[in-house]
Amino acid sequence: MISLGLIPLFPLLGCIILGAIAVISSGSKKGPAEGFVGTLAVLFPALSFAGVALLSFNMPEGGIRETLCNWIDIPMFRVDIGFLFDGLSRIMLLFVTGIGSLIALYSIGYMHGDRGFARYFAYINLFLFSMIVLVLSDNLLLTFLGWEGVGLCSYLLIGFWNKDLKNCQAANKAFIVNRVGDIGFLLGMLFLVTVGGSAILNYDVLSNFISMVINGNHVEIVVPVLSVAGILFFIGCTGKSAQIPLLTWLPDAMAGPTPVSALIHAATMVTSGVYLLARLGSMFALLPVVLDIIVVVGMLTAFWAAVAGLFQNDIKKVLAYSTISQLGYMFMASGVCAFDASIFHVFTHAFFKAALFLGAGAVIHALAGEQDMRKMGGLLKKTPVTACVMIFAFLAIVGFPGFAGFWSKDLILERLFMNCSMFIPGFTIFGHEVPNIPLNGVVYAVGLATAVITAVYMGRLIILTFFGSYRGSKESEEHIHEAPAVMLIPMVILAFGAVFAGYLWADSIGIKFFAETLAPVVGAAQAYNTPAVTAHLNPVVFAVLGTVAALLGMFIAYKIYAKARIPAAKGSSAPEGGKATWTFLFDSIHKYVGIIPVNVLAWICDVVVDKVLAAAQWTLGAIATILGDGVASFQVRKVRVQIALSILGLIALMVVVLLTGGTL
Amino acid sequence: MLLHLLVLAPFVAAILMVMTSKEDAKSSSRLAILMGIGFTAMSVALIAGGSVSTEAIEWFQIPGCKGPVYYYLTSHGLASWMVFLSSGLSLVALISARGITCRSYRNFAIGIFSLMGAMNGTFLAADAVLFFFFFEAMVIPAAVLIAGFGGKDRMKAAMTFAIYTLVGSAPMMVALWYVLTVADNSMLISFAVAVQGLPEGTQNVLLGCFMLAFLVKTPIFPFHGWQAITYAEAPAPLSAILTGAMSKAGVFGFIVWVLPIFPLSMNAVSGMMWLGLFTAVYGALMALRATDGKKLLAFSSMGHLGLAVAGVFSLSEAMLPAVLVLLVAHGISAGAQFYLMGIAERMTGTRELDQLGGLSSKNPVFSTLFGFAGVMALAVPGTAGFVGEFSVLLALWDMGPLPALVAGFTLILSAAYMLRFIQKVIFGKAAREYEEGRRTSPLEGFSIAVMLVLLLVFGFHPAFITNSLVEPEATENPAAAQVLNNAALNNGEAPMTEEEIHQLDSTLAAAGFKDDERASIIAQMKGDNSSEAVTKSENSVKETSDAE
Amino acid sequence: MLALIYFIVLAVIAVGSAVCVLLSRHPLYGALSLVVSMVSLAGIYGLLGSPFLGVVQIMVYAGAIMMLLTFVIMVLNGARDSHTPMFDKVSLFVIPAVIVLAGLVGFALVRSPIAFDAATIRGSVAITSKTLFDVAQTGPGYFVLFEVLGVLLLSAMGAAVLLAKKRLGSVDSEKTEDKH
Amino acid sequence: MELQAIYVQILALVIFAIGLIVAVSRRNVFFVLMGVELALNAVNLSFVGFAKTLPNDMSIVGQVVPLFSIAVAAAEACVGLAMVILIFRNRESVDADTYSNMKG
Repeated sequence: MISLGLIPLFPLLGCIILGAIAVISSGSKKGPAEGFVGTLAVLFPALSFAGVALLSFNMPEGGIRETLCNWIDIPMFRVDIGFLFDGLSRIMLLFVTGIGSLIALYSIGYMHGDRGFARYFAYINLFLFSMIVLVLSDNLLLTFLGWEGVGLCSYLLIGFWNKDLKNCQAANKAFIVNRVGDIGFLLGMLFLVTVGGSAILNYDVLSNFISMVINGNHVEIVVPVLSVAGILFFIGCTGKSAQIPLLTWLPDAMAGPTPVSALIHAATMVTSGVYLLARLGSMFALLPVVLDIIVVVGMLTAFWAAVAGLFQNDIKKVLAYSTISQLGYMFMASGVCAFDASIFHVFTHAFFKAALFLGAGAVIHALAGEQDMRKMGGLLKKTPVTACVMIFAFLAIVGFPGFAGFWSKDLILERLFMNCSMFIPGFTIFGHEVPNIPLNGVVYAVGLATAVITAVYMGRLIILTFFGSYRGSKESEEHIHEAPAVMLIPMVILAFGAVFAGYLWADSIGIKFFAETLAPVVGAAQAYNTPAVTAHLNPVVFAVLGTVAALLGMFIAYKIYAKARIPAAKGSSAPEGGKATWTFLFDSIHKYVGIIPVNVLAWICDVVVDKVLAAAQWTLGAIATILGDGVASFQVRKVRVQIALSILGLIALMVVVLLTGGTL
Repeated sequence: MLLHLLVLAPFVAAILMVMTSKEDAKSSSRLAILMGIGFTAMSVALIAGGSVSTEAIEWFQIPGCKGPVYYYLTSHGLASWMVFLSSGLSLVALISARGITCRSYRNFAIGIFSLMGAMNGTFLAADAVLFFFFFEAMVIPAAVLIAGFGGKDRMKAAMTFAIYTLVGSAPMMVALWYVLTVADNSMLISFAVAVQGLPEGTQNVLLGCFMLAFLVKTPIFPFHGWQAITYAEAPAPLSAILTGAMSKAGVFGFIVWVLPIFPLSMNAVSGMMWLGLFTAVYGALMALRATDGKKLLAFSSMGHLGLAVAGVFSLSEAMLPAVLVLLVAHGISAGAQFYLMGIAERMTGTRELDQLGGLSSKNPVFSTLFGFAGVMALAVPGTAGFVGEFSVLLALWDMGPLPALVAGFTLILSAAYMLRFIQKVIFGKAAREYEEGRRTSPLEGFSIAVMLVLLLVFGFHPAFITNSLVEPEATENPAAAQVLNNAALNNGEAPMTEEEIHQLDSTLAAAGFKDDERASIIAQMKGDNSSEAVTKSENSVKETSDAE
Repeated sequence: MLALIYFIVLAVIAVGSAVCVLLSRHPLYGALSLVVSMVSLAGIYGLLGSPFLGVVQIMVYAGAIMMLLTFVIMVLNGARDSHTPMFDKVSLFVIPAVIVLAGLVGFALVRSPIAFDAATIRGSVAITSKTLFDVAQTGPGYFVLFEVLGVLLLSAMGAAVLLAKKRLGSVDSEKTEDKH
Repeated sequence: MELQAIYVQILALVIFAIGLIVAVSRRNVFFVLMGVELALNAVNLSFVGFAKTLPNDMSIVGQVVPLFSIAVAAAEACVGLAMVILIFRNRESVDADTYSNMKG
């Protein structure tokens, strides 16, 4: 059995070696040999994946725990560096390292000829290290290390092409917005520490603590503090997983290389919020208020982002909003304590969204950097493999029966209806007693509507990109080519995943492998919350409704976009008018709530307070100088006169001494 | 012996440098760097060796005071790390200065060595007058170096710096003198005992005088007027030392001299904490608007040190390790950033952020270091900065969620300005054409890389730092036990004379007793009517020593 | 009685030659008068019972210092000063002021009860040197002071050589400009 | 009539006064120096005079201190004359009133 410490160690080694290569080769004209660097870059994630796979097959029931060493040890606070490998981290690790390796492979083709080839892979390896630490750690503080680490790598990779300041600004935005969330995470940890000392940051201790609370009927006592902690953790999750209100960074993050968008901003990093909720599931299960907030936020995010996805012209932006929307689904599921369903959706989403992004990357690659969908079209014949991959992934994301997305999304919608216990409290109006109005139907309906919109905007993407006729310039048409094999292989593998990943938990045909894996971790939390709808409903009803929604959306997309004349692309691919208002709604909120007040404060400090202080200081100085000048003017030019004057002073002193008899 | 060497040998080194050739910068720099390495090695040995003290040597007698002034050095975890910072940063400064001031390297090295000696003295002095002596002595070489090697406005900067800091500590001198006339001698304990005996109004005035000196040195809002211009105009290696080691003298003073001596009211404590937090926010906001790279770093330092001061006055149990880690982390990372900014200035000839940019494509090695250092300053987990800031947050949490929230806010702001800084300096395209100056030399790059790696090491294993604060149990020490027995025998007899008490005190100190323990033992020995005051002082001393 | 007579004689010579210093026009004459005054003061030291001090006074003051002074006066040819008046407005103010001051101090002195002590020690060479150098008896204070003085004299000599060697930079350049 | 301690002090006072007058009222820098020396001598005399009013070991102090003061005076004269030479070379004048470089 290999040590758990090895799994993050491999990418870390890779990062160090590749970083060293990048720095050493930076002086030379040609750059390092791409074959060598590429091999190293794929080797380390692949080794790590192999390690995870090996561990997965031999995992004992309760998981593997391993404490490496002590990390921080100060009075009142002690945290170890330790790893926990259980059902949840197993699944996360498998797809993180697996997809990570695939995307590293894909990147060899995508980044071919880039000056920062080695640097790019150093970052990718660093990212994988952080992500592995995030999901493998056995305590919150170490998770936080990974949490900020992935944020840092995201920053580095968004701003990878740093000659363009726009990319840098997008990167800065991503990091700062994430920082806001991270502070929530940090303060959440502090709240937890007040409840149970630093040991409670360990996940095992935490869940023991929670079960102790439940068994001892102390729930009412701890819930207020835990609720605050829960909300703070949730703020952290909204930052990392791009939920309302901290979602503005994700669309901008598309400035990075496309494989990065696939790996970090679709498949892995952004789902760490969902992971954290599942990890802390036992705690969240106690906090109905927080759960309701999560549902509402997830619902609003899913719907808002789906609509925003309709308005985008940039192929990557569509996928970005789609990601936000799908993350909204996952949060909704978490909000009704369906943590296994949310992780399942994370899992399937990772496949189909990564496939979509890589496909988009291949398209962009084929079109020499063109990202505006209005200038594409008819690529089905020119790049058939890419098109097939994307169409499979498309079917998966809209929830076409049998594809991966169908199983997971269906499960989430079902759980939403069954478990959502939100209600409007009963009230009295005109003497009538109105009973509690349950809201599970509303939540379910919004989820379903979002599924329809998802099918519409994804259908639009596929139609605009692959069908119709090519709308770009003539000379660019001749250069269109299929991607090299090194890029196609990962795409095809991911497309397989997009089709078949759902069969790990196909409720309708009785496969529950996924649920069983997760049960030891999140089972207790899910059992704590009783379903709102106790009547038994046939799951087939939900499946049919979901299928109808998908088909309806695809039909609408076909009706609108297949025949419509596409407006000629003018300049920027950004949406305009009302579409822009909707898209940049949260950007403007951030601007008025965050950026402008801080700038005004900074202005006050700089221009008012500091100048006033400086003036005060210089006034004091000036007074001293003036006084000094005044005294200096007593100084007569002739030395002798001065001595004469001092003799006079002596006389005066003498007289005083004599008059007082020396007793003064 | 090590203590004497660390304090006095830098001055000897400065004299040695006087004898080297003025023109031949190469050979004199080699000598200087070798000596710098020696001092750094000694400071590491000091950390490894744990707490030690020298014999208390009578130095001189101030007329009107009861006891003499001692030349008495002692090291504890906090002090030895500060000494490490001052020696290590001086070493890097000596290395880095080869590129910046080759004109009269010798004079620069003389200044750096005397500054290092004064700083080491400040951190190691166990006698109040000795401490004050070195505290003031630090200013002079620094001001001379600024005036000699600074930027365009160097004379103004040097004057502002010297006058501001000297005026700031002038009240402290008066207070010191006043306490000396009351106290038995100039040691910490007798100070504490003496101050406890004074009426409350006097105590407050004295406290204010002490505070002012440290507030100016740190600097804390509103006494930061000297800082931006000084750090900006000083040569970059010196700025690094100023922020990395010298400004720590302020925080050090709060911990070692203010907290044990003065019984602080709750209002004063929370007031200072909020002042520190306000400084943290203020520094961050000012850094957001700064247009000069070095000024940005100056305000960033101010913010971090504000956070450290807030941490000190949280008076939490975790305060001392938290603040120590924060100080060490900030010392190294801010130092590295100043050096890097100095290199950027050397290469491009400007430090205006709008005029910089595009270095990442022109000079990748430099930019890698620069970006790395920036990331370190962001307090990303895994770096020492994170451990420091997180534990300070933890300490602040003792005072309630609001201070921690404000501290968290400063973390967000620090991310904002630091990213802007990185972007402006190394990303994008060069804002203007310029003749490229000397690039990073391998030795420079290596030394800065070592600093950054140190930050990582401390980030993953902060026990290197925090363990130095854990003292071995005093009673296990046989020598100490014997002293205690002797003292117990002596107890029934006539009250001890001042000399005897002093002897006892230094023996106890040598045996590894902490200040408050010594104070209480001596109070027992005296058996006079001041015992009540002593117990009071014990309580106030306790907070700090507990944290130790 | 005899002592008083000697004292009066010496005092008159000392004061008289001091007045000569005040009134002489040429510094060389002033210097010679000063030597006379110092020698007579040396006599008074001897009269008071400090013969060693008197001898040192003659050797160092009247000998070395005044020799140096006269030498410099002759080298610089200080007689060139003849056109500036001996006294001016300041002098008219200073002389009465100093006299008043001296009067006041003298008034205070006269009222103070001081008298010679019979048990006083004669400051012979043996006693003085014992005081200075017998560290075991009188402690290291005088000895250290003595050594410090030696260093002081040495450094004064060095400083004098350095000073007398070079010109003032600024004035120098002014002058060279004038010449051109 | 015996020699009284006060006579010595009066003599010292008179010589001091004359020295002061010489130092301040004469403009020739050599006279200034000589006046200072005269005043110093007077102070030495005063020292010895007072020493003789003390008994035993205490009296020796007053006889040793003038020794040091003479030595210091020698150093002072040495440096002072060097400065006079330096200034004279630059100013071509021994008039103390023309020396006003140091005026701020």
